[in-house]
Amino acid sequence: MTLALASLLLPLGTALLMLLLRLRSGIWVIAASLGSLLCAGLALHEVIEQGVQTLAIGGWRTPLGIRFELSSLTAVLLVFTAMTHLLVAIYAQHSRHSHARNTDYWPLSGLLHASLAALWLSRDLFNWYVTLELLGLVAVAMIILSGPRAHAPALRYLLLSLAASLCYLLGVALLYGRYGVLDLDLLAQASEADHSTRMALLLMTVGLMLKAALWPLHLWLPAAHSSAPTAVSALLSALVVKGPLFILWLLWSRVAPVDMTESAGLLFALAGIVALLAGGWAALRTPLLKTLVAYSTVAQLGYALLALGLLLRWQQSELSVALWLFVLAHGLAKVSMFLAAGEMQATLGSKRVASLKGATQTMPVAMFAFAVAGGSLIGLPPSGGFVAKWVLLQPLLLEPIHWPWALGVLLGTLASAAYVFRVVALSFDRADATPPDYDPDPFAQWLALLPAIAVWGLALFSQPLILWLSEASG
Amino acid sequence: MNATWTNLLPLGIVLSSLLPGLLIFTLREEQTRLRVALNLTGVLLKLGLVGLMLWGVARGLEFRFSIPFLPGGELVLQGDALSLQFVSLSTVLWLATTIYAIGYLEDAPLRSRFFGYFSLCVSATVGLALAGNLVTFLLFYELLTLATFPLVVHRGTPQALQAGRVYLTYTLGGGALLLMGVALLHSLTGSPQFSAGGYLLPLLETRTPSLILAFALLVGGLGVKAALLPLHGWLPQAMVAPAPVSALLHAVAVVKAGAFGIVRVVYDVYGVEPVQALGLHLPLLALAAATIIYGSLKALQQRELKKLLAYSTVSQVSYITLGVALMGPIAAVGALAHLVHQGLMKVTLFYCAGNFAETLGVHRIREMDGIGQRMPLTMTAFTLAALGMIGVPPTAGFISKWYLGLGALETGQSGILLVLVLSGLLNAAYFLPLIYRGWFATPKAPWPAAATARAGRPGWRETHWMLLAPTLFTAALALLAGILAGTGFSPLGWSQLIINREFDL
Amino acid sequence: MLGWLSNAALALGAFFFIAGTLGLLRFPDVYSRLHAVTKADTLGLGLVVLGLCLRAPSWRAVVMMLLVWLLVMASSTTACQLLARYQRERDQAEGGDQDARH
Amino acid sequence: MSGASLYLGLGVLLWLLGLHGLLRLRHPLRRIMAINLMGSGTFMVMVALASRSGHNDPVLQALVVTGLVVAVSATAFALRLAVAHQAHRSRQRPTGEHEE
Amino acid sequence: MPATELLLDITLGVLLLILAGAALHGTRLYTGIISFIAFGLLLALVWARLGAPDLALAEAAIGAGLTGVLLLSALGRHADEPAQPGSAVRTLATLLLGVLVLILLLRAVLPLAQGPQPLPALVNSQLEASGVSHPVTAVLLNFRAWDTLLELLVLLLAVLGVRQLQPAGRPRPGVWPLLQAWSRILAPLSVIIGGYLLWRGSHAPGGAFQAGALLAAGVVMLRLAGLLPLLRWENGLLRLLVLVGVALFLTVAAAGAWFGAGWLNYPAHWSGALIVLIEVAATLSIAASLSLLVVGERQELGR
Repeated sequence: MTLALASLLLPLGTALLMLLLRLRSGIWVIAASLGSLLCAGLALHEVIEQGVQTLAIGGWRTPLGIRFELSSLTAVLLVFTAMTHLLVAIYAQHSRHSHARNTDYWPLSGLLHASLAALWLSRDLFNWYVTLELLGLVAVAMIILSGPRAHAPALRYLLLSLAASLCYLLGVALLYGRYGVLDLDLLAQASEADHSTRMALLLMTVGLMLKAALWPLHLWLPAAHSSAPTAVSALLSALVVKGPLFILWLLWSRVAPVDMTESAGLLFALAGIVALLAGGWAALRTPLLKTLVAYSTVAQLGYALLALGLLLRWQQSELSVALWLFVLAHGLAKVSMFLAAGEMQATLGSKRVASLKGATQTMPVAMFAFAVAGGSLIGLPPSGGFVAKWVLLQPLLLEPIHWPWALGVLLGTLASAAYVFRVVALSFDRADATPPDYDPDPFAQWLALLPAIAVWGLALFSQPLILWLSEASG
Repeated sequence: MNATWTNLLPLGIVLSSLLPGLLIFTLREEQTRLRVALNLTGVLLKLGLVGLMLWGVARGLEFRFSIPFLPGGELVLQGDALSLQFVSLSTVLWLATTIYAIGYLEDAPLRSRFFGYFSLCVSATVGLALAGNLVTFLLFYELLTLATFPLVVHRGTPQALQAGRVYLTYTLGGGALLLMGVALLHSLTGSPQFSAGGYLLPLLETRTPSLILAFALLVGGLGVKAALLPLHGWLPQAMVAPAPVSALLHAVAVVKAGAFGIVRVVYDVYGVEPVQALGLHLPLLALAAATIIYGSLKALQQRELKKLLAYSTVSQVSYITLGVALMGPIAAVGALAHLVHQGLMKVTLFYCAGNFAETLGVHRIREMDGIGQRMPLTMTAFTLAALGMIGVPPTAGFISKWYLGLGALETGQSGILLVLVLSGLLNAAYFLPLIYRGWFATPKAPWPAAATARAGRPGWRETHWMLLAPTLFTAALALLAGILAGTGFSPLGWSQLIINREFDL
Repeated sequence: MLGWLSNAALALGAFFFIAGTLGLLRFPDVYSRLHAVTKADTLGLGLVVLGLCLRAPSWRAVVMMLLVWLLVMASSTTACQLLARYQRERDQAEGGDQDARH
Repeated sequence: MSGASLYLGLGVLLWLLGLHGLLRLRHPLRRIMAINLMGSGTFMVMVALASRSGHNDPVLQALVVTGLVVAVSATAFALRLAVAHQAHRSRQRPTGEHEE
Repeated sequence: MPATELLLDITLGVLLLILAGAALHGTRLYTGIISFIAFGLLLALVWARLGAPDLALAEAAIGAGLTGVLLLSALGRHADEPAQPGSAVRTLATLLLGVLVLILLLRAVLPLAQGPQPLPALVNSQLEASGVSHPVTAVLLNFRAWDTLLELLVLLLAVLGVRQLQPAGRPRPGVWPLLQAWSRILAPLSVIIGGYLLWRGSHAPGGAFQAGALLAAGVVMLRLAGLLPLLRWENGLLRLLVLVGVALFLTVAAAGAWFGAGWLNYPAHWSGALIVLIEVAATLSIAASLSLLVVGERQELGR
């Protein structure tokens, strides 16, 4: 557990140090995320050896104090967060187009990393409220880094995020009023299906779905993520929207009484299917490149929602492996897609998708990264998205009565194929290729390609990954 | 996985074209010599490795390479008789087409990208052929789609993009269906090794609805690439691609991948008895027959040479599905032999079409009058291949149609015999006028003697040697495959070996 | 006796508060309203504090309440002064020059 | 005991009033005030729960103190953001008409 | 329940609702903000009524005071927008939906009046081990210290967020000597009361947040009176002030983890002193952060 704490403290300490000494170079954050990655890796190794570890903070046991729990899933998430931060920090430091270099991006990204780690580790409802608030504020502070034009979407995002946190807090208050404890496992033992618990869970779910931009409450995401600087939108899409999803999953799979989960599961699954189609349709029609990538986030979260819904509906906990495989594969693919999109947008000088004509000639590596990441979003083998969809499909296809859900997954695949190949096909158009106004930055493009290659080959590494993710579903 | 050479050979065959391909991507446009060298080393290396594997299999060695991939389904590359036939076909034709492509794209732009994706395509095809289980087959099937798309849209013109989009909708849709089918079977039995009699027999009674749906999904997914009737729309439109692409990919690699997949599914996944028990072979038979007739009829109405050849491919490939669906051993031999013969003949026809277009700018059939005087050698190759397609002895086409006919009689499907005869007549109806135009019609205007840079006098210097040599080479191969059909190492002999093992005769 | 006296003081204080609020609502312009509120509320508070001191349990509480009363009185007078001054400045700006001279 | 349930009801009503205000109103300042009302409503529910059984529940009070500080820092940030947004918009369109 | 207390509660409740309604839906924005400030003060009264003195202090200083100043300064920048045309059908629909949700929520909330409450007893039993005698401070700075650390981070983040906005300078109004004189009296007073509140926190209602808010109010007062010089962000002291709270808390926690008994686990006989130390640092950084949030200029927040 001390390694996991170190993985949390390193970025936090560096951020405070950078603020105090007014340091502006990214080397510190790169070093901190590297250190944090190492600690997280060792923590994962430790968890595999000795199993789940818990820590009562300050020595006070659960009903009174706050409890940290390090399961193999949490360790994998810590590693994933550190890796993404490392990659995006290197991009922000070395890419010519990232105007996040001499701004407050560095301390903010350190704080984001620390609050995410705090969220993964904590198992206390109110503590989650504070970490959710931290995430919301950091995200807004980073969005407005790109100047005054990002103020309007940032303000809307902040207001909705605050309202969502208060919905969540009211739910926590109801649960505390009903059971008198705030810890997840104590609640799990004590929870029964009465009206107060149902209302509390409903309120918390509405709050969390709004913060995770899950389908019905996702309208703030495209404007916010596309107006943010490239490095920031990569972090937001890959990580920040996943925090509330983690809490939603833990809440429903552990605390919610059984007969409540059936109906909730059905609603989640239906919302997931609609998210896939609505997100795909919106991504297909938007003229702006970054908005397209943002809508694809909404669509891909539909897969995770579908997995969560079916997991709750049939009480089959191995579906949680599919849920977390989707989250990891989508995170890696989205980082690469946003970095590639940002590079192309900055070099070709226009926000529109139409400006990508002939991009395979003018910016071959960035376009290749976009296409490979898109391939994982569609779920083409041997990518991570494919393994996640494969693990999701297995229980679906076993009994004939579940086949309509498989049809939903098929439609989702075709929808995501539509908007990915809309861009890829356009980029092969050599008729009037948009010439880049100044020479593209090769290093940034290769950097964007790195996570895409990682997610493309994820299937070859899926055996141990599925093992680690499945342990945590208990 | 003990790393003996028998394990690494299949991987070596796939990598022998993958690694040069990735290297070619990084080359600048003007490094032609290095690119040609990389290409040729890749081709010759693969040829050598395939030869080695052929020698090994003949000596009874077992070639199997596998790494963990999915829970219950590893990534398996295995060299058995059926896969070797398809691998050797695609390797030989890749050699011919590489030389043809180098000649064809002498000073065209973006050649590094072209040859990079070209080698990726071949690696995918070879991987698909060597696939040891359904999951690996699915992996290479999808990679083939991704690798061929950039080649279809290589020219970057609006028509090419439109054709590319149509191509993608069909093939990605097919890929998704295949994925569903493979996932369905995997959920029932996992993905075991392809085995001679198939591994679904025990599930026959308990899981009939799932098996029927899985078969429909698999055939639907594979049917897109095998250009079965409702799913063939992409093939004629993909003719907008450069000639080498249409030659190797749309006559051999992509289309055969679909047909090869159907052969694998029927023989090595389901096995003959379960397919007959479930009565799935009848709709397949009807579909194949309908496609044959439809393809030939549409070919009759075409005015452009490449569109005509495309529709003839649609109908010819369905011969293979027809042979498989007849469920008889002789028909199966005919089908497998046709898989190779059709490849050789069709690639020759596409080379000739490419030569006509590249040298004299002839695209439409009306412009082919008297082309025989200007390009006699290409025209002879064209005639040989066309006669083969019609099924005139002693060409390879006749051999496979003959076996298919015998197979139809053997299984009592006399209606199919009628279909074969009718399609033979239709083939004659649309190929013979071309041959007549080429040799006997008088050209409207005298052929420009030294019009283009590639020009030359009729005979050996009628066009660039790199365009002429592959054409003649494949035409000769088609003829030899017909004449030497009886020998052991001919495509027919090899098919006989496979089917004996399959039906354990 | 003390109890009756503190109740009377509290009632009187409440009366002054109500008077102040009535003044606030009824008077026409800012200055008179300010005048009403400040005067009445300060007196009202003084009486309430007196009433509470009579009931107070310990001398410490009495001293605390007197300090509070002192602070509130000082702050309300200053606030009234500032508001009146601010209002005069605005009137001068709007009223042009005729009444700016005197 | 009925005092606590009165405030519980009042807290929920305030929370709902704030939520309704946030969804219906367009002016940023009013929306920020609406969110503060939601916060106050939630805190009222929590404090009412804290004061249910005679002696007060220190844990809940501590939570509300934390919640209050979080609320005020978020509100301050939202207000400064609204002011900066308004200043930017009026700089862009000096004629000062607001189409929002 | 004696009738007078019920009467008081009902009047407070009705007043709160009226003020809230006026704040949101009042015609003029200015009256809205004034009624919102009144709402904050009344809320402080309600917290006192519900037996939460810590909260009453915090609400009065933070909720009504600082937020009120922020709202008024924001009002200066916003032109008063035309009232929204509300269509009858929409209001009716929202009313209906609102009533439905209200009934659902009430059915969920009201039975909670008698829910189980194991924690207060647990807090009292562990109180003397926590190093402070006032239960709320014990929970805040020992039992759930991790929440407080994260909450200080939230405050720091708000300051960082405002830093990115590059707030325009505030037009200098004519500063009256009266205002300066009065703020010269009030400022030391707020320091004294702030210090008293801080010291009192360990055994009675009070503590870092309330003291910090009061100090911030004093700083705001001085700044508006123009007496306080601009402390630039480049100046190390200002940055130190803003960061000292979180930094000290973190070092104590980390030291506990590596040398002492565990993460955020104060050594037994040191916990009282450590808590006071952390409280002082927290008060300073809260005061600095809140004043920067309320009246921070571009130079102070700096780029």
